[in-house]
Amino acid sequence: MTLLLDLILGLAVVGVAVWTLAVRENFPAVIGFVAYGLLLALVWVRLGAVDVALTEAALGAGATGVILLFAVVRLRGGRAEIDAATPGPRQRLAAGILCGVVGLALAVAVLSLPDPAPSQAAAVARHLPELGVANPITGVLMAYRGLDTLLEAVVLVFAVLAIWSMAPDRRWGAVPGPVFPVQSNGPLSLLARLLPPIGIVVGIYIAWVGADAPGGKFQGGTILAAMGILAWVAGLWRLPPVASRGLRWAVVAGPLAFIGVGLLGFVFADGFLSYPPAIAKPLILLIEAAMTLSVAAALVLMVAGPPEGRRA
Amino acid sequence: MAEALLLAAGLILLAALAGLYRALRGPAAADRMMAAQLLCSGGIGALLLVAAATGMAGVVDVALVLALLGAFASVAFVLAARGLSGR
Amino acid sequence: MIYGLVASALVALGLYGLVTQPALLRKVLAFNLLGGGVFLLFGVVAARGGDPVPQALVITGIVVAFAATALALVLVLRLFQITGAATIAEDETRR
Amino acid sequence: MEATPGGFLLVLILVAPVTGLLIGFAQGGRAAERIALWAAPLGVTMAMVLLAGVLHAQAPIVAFVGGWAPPLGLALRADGLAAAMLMTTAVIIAAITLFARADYTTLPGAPEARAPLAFWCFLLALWAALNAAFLGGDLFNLFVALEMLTFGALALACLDGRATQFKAELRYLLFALIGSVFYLLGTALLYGAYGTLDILLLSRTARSDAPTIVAASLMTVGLLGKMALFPLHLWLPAAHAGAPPAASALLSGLVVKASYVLLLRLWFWVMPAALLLAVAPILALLGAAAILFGSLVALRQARLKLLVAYSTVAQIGYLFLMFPLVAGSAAEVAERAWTGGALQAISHAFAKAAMFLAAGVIARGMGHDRIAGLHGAARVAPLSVLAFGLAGLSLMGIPPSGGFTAKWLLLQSALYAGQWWWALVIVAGGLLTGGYVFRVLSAAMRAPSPDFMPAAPVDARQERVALGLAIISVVLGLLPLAAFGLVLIGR
Repeated sequence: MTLLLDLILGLAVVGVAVWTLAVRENFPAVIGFVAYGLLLALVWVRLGAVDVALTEAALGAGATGVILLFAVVRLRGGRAEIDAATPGPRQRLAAGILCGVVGLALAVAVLSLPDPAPSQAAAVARHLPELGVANPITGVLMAYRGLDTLLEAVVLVFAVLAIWSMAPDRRWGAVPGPVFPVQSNGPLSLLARLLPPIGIVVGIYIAWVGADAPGGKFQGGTILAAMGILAWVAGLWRLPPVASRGLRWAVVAGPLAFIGVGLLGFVFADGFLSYPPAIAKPLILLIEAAMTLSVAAALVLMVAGPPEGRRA
Repeated sequence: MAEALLLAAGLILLAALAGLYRALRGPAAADRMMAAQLLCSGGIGALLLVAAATGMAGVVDVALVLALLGAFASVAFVLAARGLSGR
Repeated sequence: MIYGLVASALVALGLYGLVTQPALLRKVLAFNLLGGGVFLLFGVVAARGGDPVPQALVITGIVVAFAATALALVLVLRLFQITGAATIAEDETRR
Repeated sequence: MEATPGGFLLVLILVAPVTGLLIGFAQGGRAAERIALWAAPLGVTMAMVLLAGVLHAQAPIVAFVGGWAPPLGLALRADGLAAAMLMTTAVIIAAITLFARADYTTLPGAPEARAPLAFWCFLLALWAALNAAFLGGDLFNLFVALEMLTFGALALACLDGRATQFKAELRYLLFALIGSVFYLLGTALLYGAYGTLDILLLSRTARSDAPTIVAASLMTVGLLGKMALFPLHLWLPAAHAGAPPAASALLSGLVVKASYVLLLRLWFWVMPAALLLAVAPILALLGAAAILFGSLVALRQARLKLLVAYSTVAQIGYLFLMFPLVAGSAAEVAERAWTGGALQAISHAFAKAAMFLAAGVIARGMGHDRIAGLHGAARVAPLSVLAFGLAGLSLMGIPPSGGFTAKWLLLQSALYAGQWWWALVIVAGGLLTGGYVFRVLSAAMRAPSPDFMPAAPVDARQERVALGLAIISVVLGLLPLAAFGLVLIGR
């Protein structure tokens, strides 16, 4: 039974991927990609990785789909140029063979992985009580491999600043992204008023529950960001200009809190990013809260893009 | 019981996939958006069944997130279809 | 393991798209398909050992991939706004 | 291996620039610039203390982040090679900070502008990323470091906001992203095979089985793409030559070295010796091709900055000659080759940073960078032309420069190891390098036409910075050979 389910899912994922690559227009390709992300989220549930399923659904399919969709709308035309640059059949065949070899080598490598598989599961579980959290993924992200997560949070700040810095000089200081007119009525306005209250609760819930069950800052932050984007595109919320100090502190609050707590570890525990067992959980929750805010802010800004309006 | 629920999940998924195949072919952009929406709904159904069958923690939350973002995706689509009529 | 093969197929497909699709937008899209395959490979590794560590690595990876996608799309859009070009083919004709 | 005292320094050298960047970005205005100015001497001091610590202990300094030992936790390790690279990075970043003040300063009271804010933030960002890449002891942590590096390098290179640059940088981004994906695929396979990504732990257990071989090939190809080894060099010249001078110096001098050090860690630490023996000649062959091809193409460039960028393609090639000379050689020969390779990475970093800065000053003073039209450059920017020439000495491998010592060590070990053909490549590469350096110098020394007018005044401070870096690249060769025993610590 489960084998059948896996087979269906696996074939569907590959099928949607092929369709996404093969379809000629951009718009359906992006729709195909969102479907691909949804199916992958189901695959992750089948693999028992619910945390990843949440991330894939929120970030992989949701947020990535939205920025791709926005990009499609703004990138119209160029068909002749694209056709001219299309590689000939011989090049395509060569590329196909090369990629096939890579795929085949990967398949062989995966099938010959050692049995029983090496695993850190026991070690991860053994030390969880010292951290006061029950979700092993959170333990890995916040403690054992905390440096990865810290650097990754910093990568988001990099991305925001890098995106902003692509703007023309004269736009610096302006509001990021296009400015949408206020939708006073219509379905968009209705949804933008109804959904965010629910979404904000869900987002905070997902971030909060992450300590003990699947969820966490990245997933929760993404949902909060989605609600912010909804209010923004409906014209109900104006993004602050890129010069806004408050906005920038919101983006860096998470990583800074992470570093701050990490440095406290030098004084109160054994080194950077080490938590005293007695207050490990409150500290982790503090970082997670700040990070949720920063992830949400960074994602909204990454979707909005470089400043486009006039200077504030 | 669990087996039956998983079977139902598989059937829902198959149905959603069949719809996906039809709807992705278009021809109108709205048809394609329907495809993603359909798969989203099917996914939510399948996830809830899997959650009931296996009792895995957090699977219901995945369905919840899909439901929220599904609504959100249709907004993005409406905007995109209108051409981001911003400025 | 079915998903190991699926992951390999997705990597091959994504790579093929990344190399052969001329339009930049489609290259970015193919990069994301490819990323899905890579992460799935981590998922297979995690599932084999019942190990949460690769799952955590995937979450980090997805966030980084999203940042890369957003950055790449902004570059693509800016290039299009300035020159009208949708590919990075060498342009002997235009210049 | 246990954590050692002094590990906090590894954390600080990583966290300090990150914190500076976050606060500088949030505060905006002049904050980032002032933080960078403070960070530069602090960074050099930290790197010096670290280097002294490694020398004193004659062993690597190790920190376990959060107190969690691998395989569960992450290790940061400063061996001799890492300490040397950290020092190189700190000095070059400090020099670029001085150089860039003329271009990216914000006057008190002036409104915040795009380019200065982005420049100072990403200077700190790149510095943090480089430190993370040299210190990282875990292959996935290194992946995150490489991504940080890519984003920072990309943003710096696009600072001028020109359309041609966007195209070049998109090509770079595609190469870098494919490289990252290949690298990441390899780490997935390695984790599946060994249950850890810690470099030292892997070095004890690695086997020559199918997953390991596939992982090694994927990761190697990915890293080679990121460091633009021939024939994966196509993105580099345009991406490096089109960036603002301070950014080009960072990209060509330092950023490619991060992937190189990672490649060394992969092959000389992680992979089993038998595998290395099979791959080393291939890598060296590609390196030799890069030297000859890059130098020949550099010789034919019409523009100064592109010439310098193609010279990077060639000089990267030298870094790979060390592989077959270290692998499977007697200890003494291997040590010589290893020292030569490491010294080549360091002296090229200084020389190439000097060259790009000098080329930037010359191009601004002349109003163009066409080599044929450089007559009078020596009058417009004398110190820069001198800096270009001195850096050229190091690239050619003329005594007493650091480049000479590096190439001499490689040459000797090639002869001792009975692989004389690499020696031929080194000599040929040096002659070709001489060709393109003299082409520039002879044009620059020529008297200008009577009605010649400089396009813009040249900033003397910028010239001195370029000259300072060039002098360092030469002086490295005057240090006694024993000083470079440093890079052997923890090998």
